[in-house]
Amino acid sequence: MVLLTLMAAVTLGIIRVRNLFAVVVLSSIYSFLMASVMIVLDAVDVAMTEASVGAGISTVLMLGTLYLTKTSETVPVHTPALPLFVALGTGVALVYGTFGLPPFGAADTPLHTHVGASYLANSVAETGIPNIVTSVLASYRGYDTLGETTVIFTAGIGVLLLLKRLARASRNG
Amino acid sequence: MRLDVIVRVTTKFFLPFMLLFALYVQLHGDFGPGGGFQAGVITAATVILYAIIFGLAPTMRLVPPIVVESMVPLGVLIFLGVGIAGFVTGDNYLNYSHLAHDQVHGQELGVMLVEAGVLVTVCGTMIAIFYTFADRGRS
Amino acid sequence: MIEHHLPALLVVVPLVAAVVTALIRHGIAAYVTTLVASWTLPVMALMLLGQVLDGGEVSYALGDWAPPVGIEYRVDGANAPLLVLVAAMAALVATYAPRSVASEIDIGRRGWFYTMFLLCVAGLLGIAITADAFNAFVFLEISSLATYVLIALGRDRRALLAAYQYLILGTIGATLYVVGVGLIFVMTGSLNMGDVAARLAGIENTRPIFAALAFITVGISLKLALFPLHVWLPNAYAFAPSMATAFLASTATKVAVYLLLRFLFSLFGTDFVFVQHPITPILLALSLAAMFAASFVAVFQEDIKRMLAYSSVAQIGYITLGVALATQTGLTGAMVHVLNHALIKGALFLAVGCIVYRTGVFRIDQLAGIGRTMPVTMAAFVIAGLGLIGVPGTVGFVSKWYLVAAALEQGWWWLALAIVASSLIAVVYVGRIVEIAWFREPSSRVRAGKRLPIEMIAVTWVMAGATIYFGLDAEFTAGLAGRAADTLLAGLAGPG
Amino acid sequence: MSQVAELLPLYNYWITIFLMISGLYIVVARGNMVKKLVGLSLFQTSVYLLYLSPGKILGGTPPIIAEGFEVYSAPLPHVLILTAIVVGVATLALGLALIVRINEAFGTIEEDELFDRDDDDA
Repeated sequence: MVLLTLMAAVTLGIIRVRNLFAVVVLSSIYSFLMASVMIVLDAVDVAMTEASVGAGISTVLMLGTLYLTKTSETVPVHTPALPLFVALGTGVALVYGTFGLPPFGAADTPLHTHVGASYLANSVAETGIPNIVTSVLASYRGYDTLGETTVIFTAGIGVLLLLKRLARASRNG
Repeated sequence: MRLDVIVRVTTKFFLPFMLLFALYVQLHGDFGPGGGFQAGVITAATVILYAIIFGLAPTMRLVPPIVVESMVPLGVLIFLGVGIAGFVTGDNYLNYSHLAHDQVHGQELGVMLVEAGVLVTVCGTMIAIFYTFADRGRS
Repeated sequence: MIEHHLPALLVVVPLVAAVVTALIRHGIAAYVTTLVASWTLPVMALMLLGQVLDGGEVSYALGDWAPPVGIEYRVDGANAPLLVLVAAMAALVATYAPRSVASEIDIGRRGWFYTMFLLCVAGLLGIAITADAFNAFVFLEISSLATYVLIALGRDRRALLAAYQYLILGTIGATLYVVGVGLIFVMTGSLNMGDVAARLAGIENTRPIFAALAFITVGISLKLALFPLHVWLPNAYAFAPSMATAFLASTATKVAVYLLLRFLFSLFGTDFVFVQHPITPILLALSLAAMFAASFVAVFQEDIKRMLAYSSVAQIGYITLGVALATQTGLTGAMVHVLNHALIKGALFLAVGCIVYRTGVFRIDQLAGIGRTMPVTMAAFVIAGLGLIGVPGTVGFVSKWYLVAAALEQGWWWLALAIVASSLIAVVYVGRIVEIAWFREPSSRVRAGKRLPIEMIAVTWVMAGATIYFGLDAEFTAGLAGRAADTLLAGLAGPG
Repeated sequence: MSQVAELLPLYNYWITIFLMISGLYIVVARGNMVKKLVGLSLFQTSVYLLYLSPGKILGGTPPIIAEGFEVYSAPLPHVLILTAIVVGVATLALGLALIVRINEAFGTIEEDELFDRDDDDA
């Protein structure tokens, strides 16, 4: 709960601060807090990933970009009315939606009783893997993970295509 | 790149342990948190750390860009290949059950291979992206 | 045995080809791989369509994990025609591509350019074929990321801005979609579309489900460029390389339309979406706005690709109009227009690709007399343009016939009038091109230029010919669309 | 503990929603491209909480089967979010690469300045 409050505070900081370097550092802190919250929520695998990705890779990439571009932001000229409206509209829709959700921490929600239960019950017998996250990730929903690997592949080749110095053709015509 | 000797020595001392930890995360993914993605990121972080401390050029000699860039598709190829192996054993795509003598071992083998594929792609992509960003900044 | 694995192969083949092209890098070798791989796709897609027409739906459990535990691929009347469309477009565009790409992309980037193209194809096929809501998101992102890169590789530096803008909006759209799927997931505990549809029965009228409906609709609408959310589309189409534009314009938004239809009709159910909630008037208003406003803007464009892009926004309006009616005829009209508009826009953008290849000209006022120097290409352009207007004998007429019929079924004669009236705006912007191209003296810009490769003209004419062929013989496409409409209206709520 | 149990559900969602609004606001309102991407990843990250919160069972443990534990939190949301995180960082990398290219081509990464320039050469 303290963590969540801290996260909100950091977010406010990200909105206010105009020095992009500070923004990147703040978002790194944000990721660490997020990872801690995830541990509280029992998502240890996810927390590990968030810490390495959010606080590690993303920060390195952003700092790299700032190094190649510049580090401060100009004052926006537009009035923030429309963006505020869009963002709040989304928020209201979500608030509306979350009121009907099952209570937090309960064990008898569809999430736990339907597909989730069958993973917990069958994983060890069917795959011999006690970490259910791994068995679901790599076997039951292995196809999603194939897609995920392909996404990384796409992004990797994409960045290389955009940034790597590759041979240029001589223009003819 | 005139850094303190201590930093260099400490880094050299730490790097093997980081790689060892990556290996642990990779292989222990069945029992504890971790897996191909996390191990790939850690491995990439090792190389990136080396590049930050010892400079880009020596790192690129140690881990050549062409190797890194080949790793990006290679990992996906491993994953796709494991899937296609399912056809050969007469099952649907991505069914690992008959890769070994019984279902459990087949699944374990399949998951291990698939995680290795993820590791290769993730690691390759992270290092390749780091190289291109760093290289872009040099000139 | 192969027949059984077709659903998986349809996506795996382009993925393997993408990986191979990424490994070999070399432009020509990568191209040959792309060509071979992309021609296997329509063969497989047609075989799947055959299976569906023979024996109903085809279900394929990936990893042999029975859905909803595992991920399921499912081909039925609704997505089989779409798979054929995407696969055929991939093959045709790949055939068209080599020299067009060679003139627009640096030699060192060509190999990987084809990698991106194949990934985009695989992603779109993956969205169309999957029966798993989250898997659809993963493949949506594969195709989107590949699309951003394809757009950014355009010649003009503004291509980078277009790609960035699309990246931001596309990611917002995808994230909203994930929020919606998440709400459904929490309420039902399942991600398989058929399973979700069955489990939604009874808890439809809860707030999270309504919120999920809103999030998913807005999220996908961003991807399919529904009228007020279309801002990314004109720039993206205008600055992307010619072959990428032709492929994206004829497939990407269509696949998004399909995904939306799947959710609205199969998942949430026609009754829940269109009877209990005021979706029809909202969608109708937006569709009409798109048809008129975007067509109107198209008239004043100076860049021929931008003009066609705005026309695409307008045409999407026709599709969503059919969706909004939510009747059998309306949906048939929407589905048949998905197919027909893909043919029309494909032909038009391919023709523009020919013009750009030969003369390097984008601006409409510089195209003076091009009809005399490139008569074969411009003839194809005009034929496809007639389809855009909806002249009898072209595919555009078939689509509008069904849409008008659907409007009259409801007794909404004003809507029928609006459909006809908005077509008249298309007459203006297509007519403007015709006037400039044929009735003005050729300028020096359009006289000079390279010879046009035979494969570019051939593919352009195949597409233009298809707009006539399926216009005269509408049985096949309309039959498929009608079947798709039946499938969608029937819903998925049967046992998994 | 019971106090926490009563307050936490709402609090969780409220913060999630607050994060989402902030992220979206940054994306739409700010002209600086790097900041926009930071906002975008905030927006995406908030969705992770939306998935993970309902997966938690009070008194449960992480979904790694072991002797002595009976109640496990739901594993499926974890898997989905792992995928979502990866997709998020892939998008971020590509977006940053685009920003670097834009900066080289136009000399700025502020949208307001860019669109002024865009009008000039149109």
